[in-house]
Amino acid sequence: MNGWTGTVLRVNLSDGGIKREPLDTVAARDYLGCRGLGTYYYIKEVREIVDPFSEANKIIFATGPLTGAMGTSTGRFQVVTRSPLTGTIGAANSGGYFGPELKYAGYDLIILEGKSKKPVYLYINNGDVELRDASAVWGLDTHSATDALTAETDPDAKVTCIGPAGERLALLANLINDKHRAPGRGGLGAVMGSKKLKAVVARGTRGVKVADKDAFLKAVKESRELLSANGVTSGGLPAYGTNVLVNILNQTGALPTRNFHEGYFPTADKVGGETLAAERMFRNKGCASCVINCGRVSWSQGKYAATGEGPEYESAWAFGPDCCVDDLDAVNKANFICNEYGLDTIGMGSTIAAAMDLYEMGVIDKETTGGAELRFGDADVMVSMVEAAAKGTGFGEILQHGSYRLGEKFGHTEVSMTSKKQEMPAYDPRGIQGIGLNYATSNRGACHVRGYTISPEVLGLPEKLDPESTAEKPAWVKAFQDLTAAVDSAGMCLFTTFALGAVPIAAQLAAATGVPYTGDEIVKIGERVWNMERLYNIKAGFSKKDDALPERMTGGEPVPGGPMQGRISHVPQMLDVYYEARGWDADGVPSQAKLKELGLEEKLI
Amino acid sequence: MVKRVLMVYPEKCTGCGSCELACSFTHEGEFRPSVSRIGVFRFDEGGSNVPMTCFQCEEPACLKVCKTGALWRDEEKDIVAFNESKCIGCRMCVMACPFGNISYNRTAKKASKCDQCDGLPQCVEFCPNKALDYLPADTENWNKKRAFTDKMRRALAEVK
Amino acid sequence: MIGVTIDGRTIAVEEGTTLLDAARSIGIKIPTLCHHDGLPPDGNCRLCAVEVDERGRKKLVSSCMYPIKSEISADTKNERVIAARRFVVQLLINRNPKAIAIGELAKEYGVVREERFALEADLCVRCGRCVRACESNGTDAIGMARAGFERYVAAPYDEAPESCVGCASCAEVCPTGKITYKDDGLIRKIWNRTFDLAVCRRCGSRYATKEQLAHIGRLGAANIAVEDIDEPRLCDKCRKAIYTAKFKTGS
Amino acid sequence: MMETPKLLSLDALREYRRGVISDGMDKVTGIWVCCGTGCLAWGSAGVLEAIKKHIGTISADIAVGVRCEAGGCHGQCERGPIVEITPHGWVYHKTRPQDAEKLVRFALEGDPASPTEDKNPFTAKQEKRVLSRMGKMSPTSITDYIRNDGYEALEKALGEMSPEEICRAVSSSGLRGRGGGGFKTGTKWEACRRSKSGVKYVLVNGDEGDPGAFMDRSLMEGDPHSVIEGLIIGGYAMEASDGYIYVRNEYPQAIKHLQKAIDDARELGLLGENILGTGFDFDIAICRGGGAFVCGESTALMASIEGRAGTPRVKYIRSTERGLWDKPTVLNNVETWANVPLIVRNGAEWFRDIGTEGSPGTKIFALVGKVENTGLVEVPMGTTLRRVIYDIGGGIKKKRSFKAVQTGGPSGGCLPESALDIGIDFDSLTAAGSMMGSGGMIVMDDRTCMVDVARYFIDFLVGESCGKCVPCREGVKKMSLILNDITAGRGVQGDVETLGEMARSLADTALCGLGQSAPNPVLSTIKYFREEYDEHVRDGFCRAGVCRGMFAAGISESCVGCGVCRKSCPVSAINGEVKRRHMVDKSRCIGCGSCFDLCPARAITPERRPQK
Repeated sequence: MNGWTGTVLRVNLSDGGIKREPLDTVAARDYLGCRGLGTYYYIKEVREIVDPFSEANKIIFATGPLTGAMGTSTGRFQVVTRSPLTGTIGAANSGGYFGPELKYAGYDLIILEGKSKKPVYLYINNGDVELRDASAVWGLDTHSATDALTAETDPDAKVTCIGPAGERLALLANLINDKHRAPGRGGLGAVMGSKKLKAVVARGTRGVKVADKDAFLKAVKESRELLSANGVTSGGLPAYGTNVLVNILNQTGALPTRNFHEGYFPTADKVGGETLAAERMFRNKGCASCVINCGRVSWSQGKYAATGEGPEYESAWAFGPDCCVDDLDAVNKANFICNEYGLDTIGMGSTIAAAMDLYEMGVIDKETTGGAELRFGDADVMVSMVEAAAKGTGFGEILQHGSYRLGEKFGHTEVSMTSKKQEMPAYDPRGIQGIGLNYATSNRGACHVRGYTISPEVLGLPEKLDPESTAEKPAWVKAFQDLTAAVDSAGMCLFTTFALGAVPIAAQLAAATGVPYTGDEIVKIGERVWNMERLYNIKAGFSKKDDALPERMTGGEPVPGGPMQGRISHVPQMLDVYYEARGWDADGVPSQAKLKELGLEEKLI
Repeated sequence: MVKRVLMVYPEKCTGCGSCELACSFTHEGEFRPSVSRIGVFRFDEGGSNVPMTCFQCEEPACLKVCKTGALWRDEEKDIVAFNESKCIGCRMCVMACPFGNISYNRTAKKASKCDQCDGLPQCVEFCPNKALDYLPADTENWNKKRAFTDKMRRALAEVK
Repeated sequence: MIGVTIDGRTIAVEEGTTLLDAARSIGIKIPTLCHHDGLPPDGNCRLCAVEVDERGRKKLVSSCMYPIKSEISADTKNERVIAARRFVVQLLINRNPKAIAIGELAKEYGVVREERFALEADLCVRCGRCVRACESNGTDAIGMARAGFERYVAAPYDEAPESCVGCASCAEVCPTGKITYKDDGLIRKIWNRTFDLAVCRRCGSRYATKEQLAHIGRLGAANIAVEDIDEPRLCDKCRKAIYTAKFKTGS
Repeated sequence: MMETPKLLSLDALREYRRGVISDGMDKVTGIWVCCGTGCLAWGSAGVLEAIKKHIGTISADIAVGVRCEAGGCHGQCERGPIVEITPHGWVYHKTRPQDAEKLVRFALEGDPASPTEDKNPFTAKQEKRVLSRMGKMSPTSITDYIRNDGYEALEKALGEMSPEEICRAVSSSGLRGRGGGGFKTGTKWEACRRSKSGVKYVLVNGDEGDPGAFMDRSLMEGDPHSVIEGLIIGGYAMEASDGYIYVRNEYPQAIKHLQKAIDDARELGLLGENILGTGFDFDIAICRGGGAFVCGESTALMASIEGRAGTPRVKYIRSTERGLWDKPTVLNNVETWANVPLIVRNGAEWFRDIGTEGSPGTKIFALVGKVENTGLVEVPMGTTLRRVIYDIGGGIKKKRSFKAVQTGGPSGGCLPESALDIGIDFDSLTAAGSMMGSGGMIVMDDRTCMVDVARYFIDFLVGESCGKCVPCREGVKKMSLILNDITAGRGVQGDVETLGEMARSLADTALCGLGQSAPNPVLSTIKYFREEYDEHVRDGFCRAGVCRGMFAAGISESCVGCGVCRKSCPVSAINGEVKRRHMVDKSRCIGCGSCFDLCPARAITPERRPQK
């Protein structure tokens, strides 16, 4: 096949069965790959809403038709399962080199089902696939496990694994691939842990073919030109990484600070991308086939001395401003620990911020925390809490499951800055209206990469919108959510959308697959994916009431100072307009007409 | 024809592998790093990523052991040229190249090496970071290239 | 340069260019079997026959060996040529019905195996590419034994050939898959010989026989010392992976 | 005997030759006991010994007038041991040791019968030029050779002619290669002479491989210097410095005599550096071949000399440009080389005097098969087949009728009665569907099955094919399968057509001359004896009574009732009373043919088997 490999790998962890199946090419045409196709397969395969940790749950690794090809930043893959953190569909996207390697091994999807009794890892070497004993690596951090597994298999193999956090079923557990990349959020690492699956190791030496070579190169060159003409993708991101946003958001007044009590952090620059690049960075790094190269190979020093990669802006924010920490070494160290132990950085930082909130509220004290004084701004405490959560020791045993469980535990869920129990990332919904609506309506709980309206609302791409306006936001949120779903499903990096609209992306897809996709069609695919996810969530019991932000955002606490002083989020007001824009009824349920339009009327759910 | 040298700047390489993809696509018609004639070696932490491809040696070890005339010095293009149709798959060149810069393609049953795309190296064309460049072979560039290969040679001596 | 007309198209080629190369250069496909660009031509399969007109004298020649030395014209697909090729393919498919390459030729030339002459089926077409490859490598381990219909490829006295280094070039150039080799764990089996494979100490790949490494060392590859063939070694890729790691920048 | 000096100049050679010729030995009566391979087999060594012994018994002053030594081949080997007495030219056949006394007496006192060659019909009608010295001198004596005009041509060539002139002489003589190809020797020589190379080679093809042919062997055994002299002249004419004589190992005496001749010539200064002070360097080495038929093919022969397997190579570049070790090379066969001194000595005009316009000179044939007289026959080109077979050969044995003559060796063709009046030369034989080849001539009578003949030759070639090229290796084998089917009664409709098509394709596609000419026996037998093929395939009948089971014996009225056939029949199919005509139960006759040759009345002939 072109674009796709045409092969699905099914691995049953309960009985060790391994099967190769042909790809459902009709579904592939309609859902592309990665997030869309992975979710489609998940829903098809797991007919009921199941406990994420049950044997009946499955976890799917999915590549997209562009993964592994020389598209613009098309080194992505997706992990799909039901999120134990939110209970929604969980789909997590990651770059690095693992996705392409899986594709080169010859697979579009790996369906992992059942549960192993003892720790195992899956080794895929092209056509040779085996489940191997993982007792020697069980308990190892992600870096040691990756080294051990490549030594045991092939030095060129690529590894996606879980750390101790996932093994302990921590709800903030991430998978980690290529040591420094994470299919993050939703606690999907815990699902791997519940299946006693330490890692998937891939080695592939096959190739990815495209349908029209000349057209593909032409499309790629055109997209590359757009990307290199764009200041964000050709300047800001390669030079300073995503962390370039710290100062920008702070200046906007929408840099959530002190667990979202505030929107401005005076010393934010100390943990920003410019400082990182100047003082703690070896060089930048790219994922497979990346033309942006926003990755940071970095270090921390002093008492936090370590090396690693990152942090991304949201990670830096979570351990920095959200905890009122302005020590870059502490932020870097916390970030490195999360990668090594397999934890979600946004969730982790925000949970520590919530714990600090509780501490300062007096709800918890040193006795509860095991002696730590959880005060905002205390870098040492922040790092030690990350360590505790990473290892699941002391107070960390509670923190590792996220802020909602923390709040629940102490009867104060209002400190949990979450939507659908997942922590909101680094953009204050009170100062930026669109992103708030996106958080509330995101199908996997609060998430910036489900509809990154920051692009128009802050960066002015593709056009500048007033962050405070609400009228046009529902339509923009929908458009961004749909395009994102399409880009995620193609196997392309979301960051390309700073410069690329649907048309050049569709051109790459069409040339690669031979399916004559147009810009409109891929946006439609994105919408189909979005509605499919929504249907799953509805079946899982989610409804309009869950499309909400913490009360602190929607009137409870207007921004106390800074450029956005006094602002609140207007999500409740925008929600109905959003539903309408989506063709959903007043309760947020997709209409039959919409489902028919999207070809979803066949009862998928 | 202006002679050119293919320059490698590891310090600029982000490890994205676009060169491998462009190379395999040009030569094999598919995106397949495993058969690329250029290979990126990626290192964590302080190490540079190093794109490695044939140095087009002036006295190539590979040529010395090739008995079918599949390899030869094309002085006009200043490369170690390879005629795939003359290769009998003996793999002697693969083992003889001290740098490991010529490889064996199991599918084609032939050796495979960089031919600088006949003057338009696609790896250079698609490198987004200018970690690869194709420059006129003037003295300065020659010296730079030689310095690079000498550095590799020294590194190699440590490995054996 | 000499003008040569092939199938009505005139091109200029350098003196001594073979007709096969000249035809190929203008995209005219001539079937070959025993020909290999890297080996001395032998002209034994006769498949590449074309008709040459040398000043009015028409004759069939093996295009793989026919050097263009004067202005001639050639026809690569006239009736006589096709008949000659059909004749050859017929004989080949009778003897080598299971060889895929021959099967394809038979299909192309519309011949089927004649059961009446179906003697013992064989994969070997006696093209001698293996023998020539072995000669090229300077190992001379195999040759043609017996004559006529009984001719076959063999090591001297049908014993395990001493000078074989297990490079498997013979198998790689075999057009029909008659010659095979098997890598099984740490050994390679070919020509009734068992070779120890050198194992890469990093990736564990078995990338060559020790005898071949020694042979390359003797041919003058500086990186292989014949005396320490048994030392743990690195394959080409891993050697690269290790020494490039020493190329540090930054910090 | 004269001392053998080292001759350092042309004058010295002239002087030396004069000395040899005038040493009086020509006055001595010579008794030459043929010790060629054929006569040796008849026991000529015993005859020689007996004569020598007898000479030892006579008084010395008488004995000095007679000389007895081993001589060369007369060509009529079936009548050996042959003794010739010179200078009278008396030839004695089938001699025995007990004839020694008589022969010595004849030598000393004369033989009233005077059995000169012109009294022997076999030799009388020949024109012996190349064979002129054969049997009349010692092949191992260089002085004998010189006494018989030997090395006069060399003296002339080196002394009076430039290389160009020699080549021109050879060209204008019209000499054509006697090995089979019939290529103009002069053309080859001129091409080689023009090739610019520091190293050139001249080669003698002594790899005589045709079954029954032995003219080259006889020459090499009986007159080795004539070949060597030709080769030295050739080397000089083409400016080659090395000559090789490729002789099959099965010819030990030829090798021995050639080696002796080379050594003697070298000792005399006719080989080596600066020959006769002319500045010309040349030497000769013998190369022994393994006896593969295909090694007679020029490229295979050269490969063999180079030490590689003797298989032919595709050659689109002439040997005169790139031959042995890729150097300009001229390869001629033994007989061709032996003609060279004759041409140089006597001139091109003399040579052209006889023979035909297109094929001047004489040609030696090995006449074998069903003729009364077999042996080597040297006749002018253009002599008719009839003259050779009937006048020289004495007609068909046992007065049977002639059916065919096969010329040109295994790759030649079979010609029928109607072709008997063809004058033999290169072109006429080719036109008739056969070829000259190296001069094999096999006569067949009516008891010869032509399909079986084709089968025999094809099977011979199956065995002799080197197997290098597909058409010959697989194609000749396939033809053999068909022919064996036909001769075993398993032929099917269309087989003859298939054979014809294959023969044409094979001629078109085979790599070397052997394969290209391999189908000739098939093509020519189909051309002239198609009916026999059809009878085999259609009727299951072999009219010659050769193919087993494909005929039944029939007894004619001339049966005398002797009962020999009845007794010999293995299946008791013949019945009859003594002195009464016998009858064959054809349903029982298995067609073994054993009764045919036993019948004294020649009353048994092959007949069709009853249809089942």
